[in-house]
Amino acid sequence: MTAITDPPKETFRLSMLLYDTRYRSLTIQVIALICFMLVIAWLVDNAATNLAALGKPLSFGFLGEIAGYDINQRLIEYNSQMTHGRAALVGILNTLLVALLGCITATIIGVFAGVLRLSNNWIVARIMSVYVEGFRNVPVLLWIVAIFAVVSETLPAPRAFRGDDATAHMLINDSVALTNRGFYIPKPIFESGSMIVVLTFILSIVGIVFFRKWAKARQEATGEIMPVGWISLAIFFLPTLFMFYIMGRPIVLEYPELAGFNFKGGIHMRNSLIALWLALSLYTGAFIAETVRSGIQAVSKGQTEAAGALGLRGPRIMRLVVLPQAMRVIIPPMISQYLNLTKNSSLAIAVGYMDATGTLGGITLNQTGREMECVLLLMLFYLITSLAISAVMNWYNAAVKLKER
Amino acid sequence: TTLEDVQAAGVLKCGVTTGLVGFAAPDANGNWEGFDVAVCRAVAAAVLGDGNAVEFVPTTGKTRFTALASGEVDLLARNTTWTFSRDVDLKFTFVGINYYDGQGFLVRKDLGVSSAKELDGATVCIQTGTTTELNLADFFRANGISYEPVPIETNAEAQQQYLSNACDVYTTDASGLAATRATFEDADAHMLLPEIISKEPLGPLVRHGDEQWSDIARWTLNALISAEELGVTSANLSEMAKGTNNPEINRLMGTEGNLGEMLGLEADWAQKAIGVAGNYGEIFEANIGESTPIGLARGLNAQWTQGGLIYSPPFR
Amino acid sequence: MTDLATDREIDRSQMQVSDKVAIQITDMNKWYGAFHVLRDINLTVYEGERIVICGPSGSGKSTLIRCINRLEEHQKGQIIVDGTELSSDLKNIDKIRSEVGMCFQHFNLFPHLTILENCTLAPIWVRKTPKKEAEEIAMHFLEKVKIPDQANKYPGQLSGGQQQRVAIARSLCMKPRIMLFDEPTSALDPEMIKEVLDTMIELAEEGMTMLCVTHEMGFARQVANRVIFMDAGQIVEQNEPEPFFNNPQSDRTKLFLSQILGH
Amino acid sequence: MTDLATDREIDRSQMQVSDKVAIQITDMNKWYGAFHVLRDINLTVYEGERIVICGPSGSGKSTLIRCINRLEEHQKGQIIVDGTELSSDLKNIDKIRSEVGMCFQHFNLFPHLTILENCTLAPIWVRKTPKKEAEEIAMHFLEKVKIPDQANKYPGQLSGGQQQRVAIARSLCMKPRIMLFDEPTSALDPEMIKEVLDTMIELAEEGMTMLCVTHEMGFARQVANRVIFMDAGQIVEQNEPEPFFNNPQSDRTKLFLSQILGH
Amino acid sequence: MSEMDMSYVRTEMLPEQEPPRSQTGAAKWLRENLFSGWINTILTILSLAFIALVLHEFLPWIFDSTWNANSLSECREIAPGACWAVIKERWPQLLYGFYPEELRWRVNLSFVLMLVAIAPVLFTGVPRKLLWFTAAFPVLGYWLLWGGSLWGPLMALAGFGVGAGVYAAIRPVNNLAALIAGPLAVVIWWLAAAGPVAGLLAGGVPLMLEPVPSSKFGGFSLSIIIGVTGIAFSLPLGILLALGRQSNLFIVKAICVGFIEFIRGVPLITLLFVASVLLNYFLPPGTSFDIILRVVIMVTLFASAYMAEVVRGGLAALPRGQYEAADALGLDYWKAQRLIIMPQALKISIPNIVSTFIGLFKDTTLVSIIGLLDPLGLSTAIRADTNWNGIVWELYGFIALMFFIFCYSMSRYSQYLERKLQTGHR
Ligand SMILES: Nc1ncnc2c1ncn2[C@@H]1O[C@H](COP(=O)(O)OP(=O)(O)OP(=O)(O)O)[C@@H](O)[C@H]1O
Ligand SMILES: Nc1ncnc2c1ncn2[C@@H]1O[C@H](COP(=O)(O)OP(=O)(O)OP(=O)(O)O)[C@@H](O)[C@H]1O
Ligand SMILES: [Mg+2]
Ligand SMILES: [Mg+2]
Repeated sequence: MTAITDPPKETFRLSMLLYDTRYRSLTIQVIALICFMLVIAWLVDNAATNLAALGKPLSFGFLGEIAGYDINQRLIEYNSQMTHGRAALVGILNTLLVALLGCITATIIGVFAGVLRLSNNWIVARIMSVYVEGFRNVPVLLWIVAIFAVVSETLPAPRAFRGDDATAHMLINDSVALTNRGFYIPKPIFESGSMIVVLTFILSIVGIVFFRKWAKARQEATGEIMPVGWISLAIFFLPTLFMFYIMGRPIVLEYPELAGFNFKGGIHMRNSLIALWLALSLYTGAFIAETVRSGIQAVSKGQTEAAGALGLRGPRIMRLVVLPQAMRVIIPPMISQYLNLTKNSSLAIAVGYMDATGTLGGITLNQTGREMECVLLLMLFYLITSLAISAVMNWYNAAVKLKER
Repeated sequence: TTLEDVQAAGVLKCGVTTGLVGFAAPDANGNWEGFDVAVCRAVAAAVLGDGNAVEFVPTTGKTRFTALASGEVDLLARNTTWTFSRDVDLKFTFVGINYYDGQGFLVRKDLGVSSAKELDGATVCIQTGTTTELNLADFFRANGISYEPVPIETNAEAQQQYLSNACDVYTTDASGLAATRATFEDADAHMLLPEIISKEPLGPLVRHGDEQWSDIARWTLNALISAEELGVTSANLSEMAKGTNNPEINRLMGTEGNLGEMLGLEADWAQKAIGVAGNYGEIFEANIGESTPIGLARGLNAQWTQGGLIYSPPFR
Repeated sequence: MTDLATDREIDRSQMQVSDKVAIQITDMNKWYGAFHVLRDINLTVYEGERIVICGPSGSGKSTLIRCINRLEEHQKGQIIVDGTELSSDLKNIDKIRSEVGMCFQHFNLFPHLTILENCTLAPIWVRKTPKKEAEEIAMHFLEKVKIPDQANKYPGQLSGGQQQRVAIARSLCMKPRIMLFDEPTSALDPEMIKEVLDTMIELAEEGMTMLCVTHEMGFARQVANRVIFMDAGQIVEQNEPEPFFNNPQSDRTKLFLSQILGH
Repeated sequence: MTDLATDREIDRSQMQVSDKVAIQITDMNKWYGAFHVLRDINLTVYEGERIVICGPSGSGKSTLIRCINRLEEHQKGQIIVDGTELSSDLKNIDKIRSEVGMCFQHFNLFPHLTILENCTLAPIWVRKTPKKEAEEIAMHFLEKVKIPDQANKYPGQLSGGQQQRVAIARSLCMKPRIMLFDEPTSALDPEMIKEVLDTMIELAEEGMTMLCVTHEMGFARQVANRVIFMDAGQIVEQNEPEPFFNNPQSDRTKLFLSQILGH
Repeated sequence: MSEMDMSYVRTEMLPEQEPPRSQTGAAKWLRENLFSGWINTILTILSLAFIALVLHEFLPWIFDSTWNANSLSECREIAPGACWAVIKERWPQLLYGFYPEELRWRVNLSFVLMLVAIAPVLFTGVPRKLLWFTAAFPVLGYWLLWGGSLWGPLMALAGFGVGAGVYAAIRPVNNLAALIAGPLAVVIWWLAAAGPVAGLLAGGVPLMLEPVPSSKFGGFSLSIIIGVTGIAFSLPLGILLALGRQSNLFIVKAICVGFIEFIRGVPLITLLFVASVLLNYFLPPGTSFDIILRVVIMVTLFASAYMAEVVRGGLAALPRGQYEAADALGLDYWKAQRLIIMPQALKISIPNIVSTFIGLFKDTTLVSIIGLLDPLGLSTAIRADTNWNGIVWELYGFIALMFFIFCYSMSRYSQYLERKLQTGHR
């Protein structure tokens, strides 16, 4: 046996920075950091120099200046004498509005189309394939402008509703007007006493929650299964309706009426909103349809068969076995579709919908010439929105992860 | 300097709109045509001797100033309103005015409106990215009436919205309105309201800081205007170039004096500029004048001698 | 073939076959499109019988089993289960399905539910058993298949053999009178096959009526009181295990047995 | 346990053990996070030795093997391979890796390369051997593992046993002085196990220093000149095969052997 | 029970029978696919009505149309339907932009060559040698499209060769120095030497093509140029980002994650705003470069973030054993990546890369918002022509159709690949 001598203790040598795994990673990171900082510093320095040369150093003071332009759709109080900051806020809210509406309808459309695409009705399945492929393979911007054009060209103008020989008529008992300037729908006006009705409504919702809990407990105890859906539906409507009549109909609808150039009263959903909403929903819906289809297909046929063999029936198999499994597959890509929809809503600019890109990144940018600040703020807003949505997604993913060995 | 850069490149980079009837649009062969385009070509001819040595850069309302400031274009001829802040704050030099415009309103005749003040509650299509929104807001505010603004990015879209009756009124510069109206199938069913709610002097502009370059642009434009005033047309240009007994024409043609040299150009620079498409009046007539489908009358844009505002400082 | 089950003493006398008919199939035919999968099947199964079905791949064994609880539809002939005829009447189908349990080759457990929930799902929603009671029943059968301690795990956390035993327990929770098995062991490793076969043998001992598609000949010898050999969609031969294995009549059966046993 | 290797006469006298140290492990400790996987490992391997490591699952056998060629980092103690200490110095690591070959349980062949390319990859890129020469070497070793005719196929086209033999050949192409095997046969079917063990026995005969984690006790008996038993991250017992199997000292070893042999 | 004789042997086999009527033929198909149950029947009738309605609306418009006219008003006089004359007059523009007519063969040629260049990437049957052509194609394509001297782009490419040469030369002496000198040499070459050398060489052998300025580019060729360069250049960048994201070096990982999440978190349009109005601010005063180039840079950055995620997916699909085997054989990190990991990871990722490309190609329409004349931008310009003022559907329809054909065939291709990989892999 040869004796093993201790190897000499190492002293630090420069080459260890490169060859010693312990220092090597440190070296690389420090170099990366330095390079990164240098690049950032270079960019910032250039920007500062350039902006200074143009005489407009980075400053967000313009947000406090008078905007001077009007915005047609505003969810909060706004007029042309308010500030650019306020205008940006109006735009941001408009973005969130169309994103929210879009996500809801895209989900509905997508789920329908996805399920119908799996339908055993050949024609329906084919129509849905055409819809899905058609929308997925044509740019969304084209859809937005095209649908905008459809809405404004095919629907009648308000003037067509006028006079005795009107060529267009309002729908549903003269309460809804579909015009090429948008849709006018009745608006609820809350009069005195309406609080009670609203309260009843809220209570019914609470009631539904409790009823469901009770029904579940009862089922667990006695095994009896109640028609929870129908009863919930009844609780949802009946007490409120009852209260509504008891209180002497305190909520009245303000109907849109033709006055002057336009309809007045009611809620006006502008055609830019409608076109954008529709285009985004249909476009994203096509993607969601694919997600839904593959999600349902991901649940193997054996699961349905096993449930059937146990004696479960169609809708219950869907609710208890297929959907819970499909959801895990469907939800994550669906949320990233929501993300895409939100980002695509920035194309509102093509149809004059005054979202964040239209106000902050559009007119404000043009009027003030503050490109740097406006674009930065715009990016920041979208970034925060996206991160918030992905946070929800990550949370969901973690929550439903299948347990495996 | 810009002049040297342009001469070295052999081509003038000129910013225009992405498409506005009569002012700038590409034809089927990709040749740009229009009133603004003619200014670009004239400057190119003056500087490079060739009216086709222009690279047209389509710009939007948002990108136009950046394009000019960053040197992406050497000259911006994109019906841009000369305002204080653009001149002073954004640091551009407007070299003159090639079209006196003002914001107007286009409506259908059967709307039964004869004045903009009767537009209470109307839906108004606006082309964004210009001074239009501000003027509009001010006008309606000042008159205490309400309106519903519909902002649209491009003229083509706005026109479509107006025609399909999605808005009652279309507002933009009156020249644009007239041009748009002219292309309607039933142009007679539409009219411009009498109110012009703003001054919109449109002109080409260059960057601050290169006086030689701004002088070239300014005096090329002036040469076109003077040519009309002095009766120099594309038809009689070669004749005039031989020399006349009007010393101002001679100076313009470069047969007398050394104006070209002072600009750093050749003596016949103005001749070449005028040679591209004729004088100001000819350009006007060819692109937007009454003989074209656009059919704009000279109006304010007539020579000062004809009661208009078009006026060139003397060449001397 | 593995003969893993043979180390266990089976008390055949326990397994009583009554003369009540459990399943009666008469002249049943089935087509997939133009393909004739099952031809003139005639089969009577008495209560308490344990029938093993074997035959080459594609001979229609699975299809036959699946027709019995209407996972597939037959086009001609009659299937009567426990006195109820299988037709497209939904009520009959429901009735039959709650009386017939089925185990699949790939277990088909519900991965999003725990073992216990897998077992209580059908009793709660089909039989309308109160939850507590359903859980007790489930635990009872889980004990029977020897995995009560896994009750709160998810299927993904179990081995294949354990999963198949859960699948059996899940079917048993519906207290079926007839159990169908479609190659319950063919997706399993040898050690796990033994676990599952043991469980099935126990069931057989208790007198459960069973139809089992399997190639475990050891199991067939040990528990079946009839072996059915199918080929090309027909029942070619049936007999008690001993004569079936030792003295097959049909040439096809001989060929099949020589392949499967000689291997 | 399969004893597939025993039908071959081994000439043990051929397998010479020198007194030069190949691997010296002193007081080595390793943690995964807070989990102490290897505790105070002391092991000296002489050149030409064939060592079999066994022990219950999770006892740290793989981890020990992987520490020797630095696929895992140890936190305390010393590992000296062929006179070079394993430290975080990249040069030493490179040196050791080119002297130590390793075979994995799942072969880990590169599926996008042919068998020949798999074998020549490291010689060409690490040893900078000319391609032609590398191919000659590769063919030599492929012949040795008896699959020269598969050289131009892709790993996916080979059976498990063939793949494992390719993996061995691939390691040999780097002309390592020490070979490490981590359960090389446990992912294989019984017939294939034999092929691979035969190859390993041949290697052993040629005097290759080998460390092998395996539960093939027949193999251990036949070729090992030392068997090491590990449990809970420690070396519990080591001895020559005969005394190890026939007369284990520690209770844990006895328990383990009874399970693994009696089963 | 034993008294019952259960034994039974079939003596002769039953023949296969014709299925009952209800099991075959059109009737069965109709019943199963269209009229199985009343819900289905209603759906079928509704669908048929819908199809009839759509066809009734569109067929006359599409076919009662005019192909020969010089302006919209002329069209309207001839036929009430679509005015395809605009397409007939403007399709070269929609395809090539303002690219000079007599030079369009260069665009065609470069697209054909592009197909040749991507063939070895997409199809495994193509000889591997073609990959060299793929590597050289960016230079060739650039030269064909923009014209000018071939030496410029060639010298830029040569920079990599110079870098590699310097690295190889110094490496035997000192590894550290080589690592620094290599990249440095590339930069120095590009900044100082490439131009003059190119000039010198051009003096000798001109290799000139008539230059075409960026402003002449437009239409679908512009979309394809932006899309293809975006993808091509984002691939290496995406690989680096993906590796960075997987790396255990904290700072590198943080930078990569930050970059990827930032890009994926903002809409492309804001990045295009950056390209059109901000990018110049971030460069040294006085630099100004082509808007198309700027857009391509932003699009490349945009695509690279998505590409990084795609590649990461491919990396995640690789078993750990591959890394370990590479390690055990003594391959270093970069060699392992290049020889073992990337070839496999990229192959798995190809379907997703194709999907990313489709998305990117569709997104190129957004450049119309910043004033580039892609097909959609051109449609605005065409409508500004006095002759075609007011035309809408014909242009949109044509553009949509072109995009559909392109994207649909790509997506079919990627589905085919996915299927092929599913069965063919391992
Ligand atoms: N849904 C179906 N559509 C058409 N043909 C089918 C269908 N299911 C099964 N078949 C065919 O019917 C025949 C019988 O199938 P079955 O699954 O009953 O065979 P099997 O005897 O169970 O075979 P294995 O031992 O392989 O499970 C096979 O030829 C099969 O291809
Ligand atoms: N990357 C890791 N991180 C944390 N713990 C690990 C890791 N790898 C292995 N372990 C743990 O270290 C212990 C020893 O693992 P090792 O793989 O060495 O066991 P083994 O003896 O090879 O077992 P087997 O016979 O199952 O292969 C085990 O408890 C294992 O759970
Ligand atoms: Mg079967
Ligand atoms: Mg191990």
